[in-house]
Amino acid sequence: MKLINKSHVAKKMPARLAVNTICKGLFFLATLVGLLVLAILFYRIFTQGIGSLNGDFLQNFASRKPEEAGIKAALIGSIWLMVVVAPVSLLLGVGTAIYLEEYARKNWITTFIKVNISNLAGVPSIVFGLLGLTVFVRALALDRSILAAGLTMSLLVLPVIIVSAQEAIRAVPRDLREASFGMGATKWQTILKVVLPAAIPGILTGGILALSRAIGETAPLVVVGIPMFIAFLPQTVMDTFTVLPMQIYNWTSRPQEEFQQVAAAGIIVLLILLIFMNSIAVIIRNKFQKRY
Amino acid sequence: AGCGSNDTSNSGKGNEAASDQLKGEVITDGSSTVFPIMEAVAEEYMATQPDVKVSVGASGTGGGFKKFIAGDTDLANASRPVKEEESALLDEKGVEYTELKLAFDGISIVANKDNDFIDSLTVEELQKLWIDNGKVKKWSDIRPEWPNEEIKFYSPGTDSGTYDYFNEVILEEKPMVENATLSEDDNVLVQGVEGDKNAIGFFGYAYYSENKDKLKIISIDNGKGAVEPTHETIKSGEYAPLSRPLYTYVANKSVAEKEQVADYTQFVIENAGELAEEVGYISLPEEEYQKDLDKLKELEK
Amino acid sequence: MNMTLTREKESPAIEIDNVGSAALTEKVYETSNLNLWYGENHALKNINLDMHQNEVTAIIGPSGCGKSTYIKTLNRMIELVPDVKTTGQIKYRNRNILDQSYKVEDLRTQVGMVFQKPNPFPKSIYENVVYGPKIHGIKNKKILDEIVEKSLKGAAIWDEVKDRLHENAYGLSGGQQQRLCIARCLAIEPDVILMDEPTSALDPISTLKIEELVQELKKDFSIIIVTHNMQQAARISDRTAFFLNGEVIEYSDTNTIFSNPNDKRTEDYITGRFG
Amino acid sequence: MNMTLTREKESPAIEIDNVGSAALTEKVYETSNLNLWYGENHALKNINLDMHQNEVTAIIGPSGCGKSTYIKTLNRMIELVPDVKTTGQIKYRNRNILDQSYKVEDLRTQVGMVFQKPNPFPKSIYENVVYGPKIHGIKNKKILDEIVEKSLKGAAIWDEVKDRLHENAYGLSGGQQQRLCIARCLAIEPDVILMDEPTSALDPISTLKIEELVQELKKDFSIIIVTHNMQQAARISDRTAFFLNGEVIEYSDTNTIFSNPNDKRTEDYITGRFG
Amino acid sequence: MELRKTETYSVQQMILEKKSKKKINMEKVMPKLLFFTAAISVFTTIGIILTLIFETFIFFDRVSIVEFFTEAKWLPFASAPSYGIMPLIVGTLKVTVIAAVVAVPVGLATAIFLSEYASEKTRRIIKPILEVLAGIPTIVYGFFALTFVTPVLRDLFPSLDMFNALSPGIVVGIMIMPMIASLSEDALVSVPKSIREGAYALGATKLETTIKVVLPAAISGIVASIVLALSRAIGETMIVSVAGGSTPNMSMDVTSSIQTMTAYIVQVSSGDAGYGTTIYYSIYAVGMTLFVFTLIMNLLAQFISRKFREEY
Ligand SMILES: Nc1ncnc2c1ncn2[C@@H]1O[C@H](COP(=O)(O)OP(=O)(O)OP(=O)(O)O)[C@@H](O)[C@H]1O
Ligand SMILES: Nc1ncnc2c1ncn2[C@@H]1O[C@H](COP(=O)(O)OP(=O)(O)OP(=O)(O)O)[C@@H](O)[C@H]1O
Ligand SMILES: [Mg+2]
Ligand SMILES: [Mg+2]
Ligand SMILES: O=P([O-])([O-])[O-]
Repeated sequence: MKLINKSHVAKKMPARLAVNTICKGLFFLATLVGLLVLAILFYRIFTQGIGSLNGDFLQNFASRKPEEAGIKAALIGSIWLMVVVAPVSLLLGVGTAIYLEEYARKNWITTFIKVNISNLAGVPSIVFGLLGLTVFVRALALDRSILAAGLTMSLLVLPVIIVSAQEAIRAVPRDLREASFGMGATKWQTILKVVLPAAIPGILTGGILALSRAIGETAPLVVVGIPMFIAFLPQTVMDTFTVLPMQIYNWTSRPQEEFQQVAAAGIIVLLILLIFMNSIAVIIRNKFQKRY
Repeated sequence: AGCGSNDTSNSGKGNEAASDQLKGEVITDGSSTVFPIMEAVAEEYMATQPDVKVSVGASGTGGGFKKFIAGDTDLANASRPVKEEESALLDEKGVEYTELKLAFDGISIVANKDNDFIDSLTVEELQKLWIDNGKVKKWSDIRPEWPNEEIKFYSPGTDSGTYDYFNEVILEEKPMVENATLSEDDNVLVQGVEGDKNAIGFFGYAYYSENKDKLKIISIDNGKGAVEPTHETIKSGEYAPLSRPLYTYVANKSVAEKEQVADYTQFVIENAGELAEEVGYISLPEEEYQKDLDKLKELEK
Repeated sequence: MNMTLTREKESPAIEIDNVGSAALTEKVYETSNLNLWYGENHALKNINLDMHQNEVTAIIGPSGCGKSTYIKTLNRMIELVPDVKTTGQIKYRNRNILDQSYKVEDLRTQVGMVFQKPNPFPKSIYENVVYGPKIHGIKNKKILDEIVEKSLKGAAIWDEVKDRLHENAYGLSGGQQQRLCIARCLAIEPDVILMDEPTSALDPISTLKIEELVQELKKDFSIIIVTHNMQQAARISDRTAFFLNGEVIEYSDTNTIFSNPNDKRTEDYITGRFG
Repeated sequence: MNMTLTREKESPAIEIDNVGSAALTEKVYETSNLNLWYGENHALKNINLDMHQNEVTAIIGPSGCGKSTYIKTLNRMIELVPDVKTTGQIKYRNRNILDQSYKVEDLRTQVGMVFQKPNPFPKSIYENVVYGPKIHGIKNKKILDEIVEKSLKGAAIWDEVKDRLHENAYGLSGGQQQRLCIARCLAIEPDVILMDEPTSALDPISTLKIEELVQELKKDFSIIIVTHNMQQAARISDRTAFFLNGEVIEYSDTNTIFSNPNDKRTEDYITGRFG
Repeated sequence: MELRKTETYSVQQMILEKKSKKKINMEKVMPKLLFFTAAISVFTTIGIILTLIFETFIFFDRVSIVEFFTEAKWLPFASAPSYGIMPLIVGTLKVTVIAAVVAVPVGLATAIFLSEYASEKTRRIIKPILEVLAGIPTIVYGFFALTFVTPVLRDLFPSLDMFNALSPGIVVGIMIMPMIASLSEDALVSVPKSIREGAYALGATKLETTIKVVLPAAISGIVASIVLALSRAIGETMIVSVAGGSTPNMSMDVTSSIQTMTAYIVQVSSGDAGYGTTIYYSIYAVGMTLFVFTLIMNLLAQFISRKFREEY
């Protein structure tokens, strides 16, 4: 009658628990790897850059003299870029995700759009630069403006936002949707009031990753033709500008040792900006996150 | 249409007395080698003309010309003269331009600090070293008394102005040793040579002069005795054949139509030498700048 | 108000509808020749059923017989399942709801639903209840507050939650969650309320309250309830339909079904001999 | 086997344990002075209860009274909720399971559980059943097949699914899913089976089968069942504990509880006067 | 209890009133609007293809497409140039494989640790920190690879060249790891708790529950995150440019200098190649190859993900 030999099971248990403990340790170590790398990176950057980081550094424009070189134009430029990229890419990305998850029928157009998106995610950033140059700078005559660069960057990070928003929307349990429909809510109301709020943590995670990428990218902006040196601040989205990673890239390629330190200081500023952005998103995310 | 025409005698940075305040944009792009010079010039210029917005890009000599051809920029910075294909396209688009020389860059041949046998090389030896012969190269292949160890080659990327120039004057268009390690970034090459005992490499003079303590410089013998690249030997032309000129190309139309471009270009010529020195290059003899100024005068008429 | 209209048409369900008095009450739902397939799976077979106003109609039957499927068809919730095909007619207040021109939102505003598994929104208790009124455009805070109190009281959960209206609904126990879902449904004051085993997660006291509430509600509304609990069906319903393998075996007034069933299978099921 | 040991200690539950015959059967669980908090919420208050081998112990009480909380403590499933604090003791086969040195995996291999909401794995029906045996190291295909058949039959679902064992379990109806979960639990042949309202999603026939099964199983196992259905408790259990607001109001043999309760509140609850 | 007709108001009546007042029909407008946003991604692809295709045609006018795919050497700057893309593809693959070997196990392990083992508090602290890792500009990683990872590796394996595939591969892996960790963690967390409980109750250890129940249930999200991350590895430019050298070759050796497709594009587009030269057009052909390359990879991943997806 008994198909399971209990003593056998009991004998195996210590080994299984040991494996579990070992794996837990391994998983923990893996997590530490990321943190360790981050710590090393930060340590190296801070020890190198902290000396150059002062009020003047934030106040000054770039200069040929390392001691006078500052980050102002690039910092303000990066912020301007985010002002364009964040709303454009989030609106387009979340909109697309909603369409695909909630409205799209199962047909070849939908399949095509999906394949297309995951493929776009793999297209190297430099190719987006070529696109931005052709379409936004030239065809739409936006010139080398913040808008042109911002739109280029938005397209670049779009797939990341779409894919993670799709996953987040898909993870919202079906019975929540049913409850809403059962109240006579329309599809759009259900999406807006039930699905999106429940999916926000996932959407924001994707959003953070995407914007983090946008703020650290150099290659497409080089191709679009964003200048590396600028000593004035943009006034509108139609003005030209430069961004932090370009300025940093420029400094790292200088022969003078002092510029390496200036570059490190620039990286610190970029990291602070990044951490600031992430913190905002994390706060929002933690506020919304629930486990079903 | 020129504005600065009354003031051309003014040299140096004190342009502010020259004319009334100008407005508008000056867009320059191109070589990343030239970028530090152009950045310095723009920095100084904007101190005197705060309402002129000068932007300096660094999308490479080729990229710079591409934009120049498309009419996006007023000045195209280049670490080599314009190529045939490019000038054909410029003609096609009806873009007339003027070539201006800015400074010299001396290409420095360096070895690892621990290399105690190499001091100088002749041009022939350089060729023997760098031109591919299908075999693994050892130091003893060059001079028998040198160690029997494999040489590690470090070179700027094939698409840089520095490589191009080296290719022209040393390799004479023959293929470079196949196992050479190439990198786009001269700082990266410095790291490479510094960390590799059997390394030999070349890159811009500024990268050597900033890292003198980490590298060993090799003098070049072009038939007149070994010459070490120094500020003086490059400027005088004594360090040959490895010093190359850096350029900027200005669109004639921009000079004629935009006051601020004309003014800026003049400022470039007047200050390039001094500012180039500051960022690690070597200025041209004075008469070269004078020639450029005259060319510019012609345009403004 | 549509009574005369309703009567004009001979109900196709009349054959198995042997409740004499039923003809006097207005019909809310008239299902005729309804068939439903999940892909290849023929889940509902030629269903003919009429539901009457101000009555409680119970649907009983063994697991997997199609009870949930049928009740979900009554507010077209079934459309959410991909690959579902239906034929036949369901008339609600004399209009065929299976007709695509019938707006489901209108239908569902009239026909509320309470589900088998509690499914509160991951929001506060308060937000859960006002969800319906809000999406239908009611914004007045005072009215909303009133609706919340009334609905929660109606679902017999007011006392337990009145001090924590703004806490998350997921902190409630299963039974509390289900009662909240009932309150949420009551908040839009529907015409018909569909309930799919609404008390299956409730304790007897809450169940009793809900049962009482159902009795209360039928004065104004019509209620269709799926239940696995035959005592419940016997206690609260006016009519009972017995489903088996996607078919309606017997539909009759509750007394008849439980005391004097027509069909052998119904009798077997009710007396527990069956399966 | 530990009977003597068990007896050595005065059961703290004895005060409300007035079943004379109980002392003769071996105790499986002895709960003494158990308190449990969800954060600040004192959900279980000084619980003292003994459960006996080869008996069915029913836990009844109104929604939110702590039934699920208590039964989840018996296999330490409660640990999955963050911020839970316990004091007191629960001895299973004479070892305190609340002691952190007690490996939960060992405990749960002995103590199976069936949940309130069906929770099959998103795998095939077959894979659901063999999951437990497989992780416990049984790899022989023939034995696994046997286990699947036996368990599914035991859960009264074999006939419905025997032809689609390799289809996804999510295609089953709610009731079928729950029976599958019972089968999954039976597959590891536990010593004790905890059931948290296992039949709340089942139709009467399946319920009956499960009830019969429970009667069958208690010959070999000990069963603790939470139910909202007092008839069920009365039908199948040997002892019944009545919970209210996190306290055990009365624990006694089932006959006594239902025919002659000690406590006024128990009587009120059972007669439906209460709440 | 009188629920329906209150003296003061009737909810249904209010609903009717509100409905008649509605101006725009969101239900009609939104799907169209959203379809339009979805179409933008398609336009982007079309735009990219159009941007690439003309120049690619010019390139293949000058260099035979057969040579492009069969020639074993990529020497565009030689006096007798040779355009065989294989060495660039090999370089790209080497870096991607190394990155995957680093990032997939570490990223997944991190995701599992955070979602299954770590306390809520730990999770909330560590996840954002990892996300910072994903945002560090790649140029910073490039120098990190060159000035830290390479020297460390060279201490371990003295035969390692200054520029090699190993060091940038590892660092690209580090860069994409947070992406896998963060997105996979989201996928794991969204697996319903009740499913985990089912496994725990059978005496399964956390590990067994995770590997046999939770991971399979979350597989589609996990595969999506890996594909996204690997696509990024393929497209990564700066790290490989700085630390990988720029010597295209076909050898499988990871200790010597390489060039990837992206690094080549950067080299030319930020370099000195004349506009209008064959070299100039070659970047479009390489870009096109890269595009097709990622397309194939994605189709493959979609197939895998669909095959293993478990619905819940
Ligand atoms: N989404 C679906 N896809 C395919 N088949 C389904 C689906 N939902 C239900 N079914 C099948 O349709 C039949 C009727 O299911 P239904 O859920 O209506 O049963 P039920 O009477 O409500 O049972 P229970 O009392 O267990 O809830 C069952 O055989 C079931 O397997
Ligand atoms: N995860 C939790 N966090 C905080 N409080 C909880 C949690 N789970 C349950 N509670 C609270 O603990 C009390 C007991 O809940 P429990 O789920 O044990 O009730 P129950 O008797 O099983 O009710 P039901 O019959 O409705 O399932 C309730 O007041 C409930 O709100
Ligand atoms: Mg059902
Ligand atoms: Mg419970
Ligand atoms: O940027 P370069 O053209 O000088 O290499």
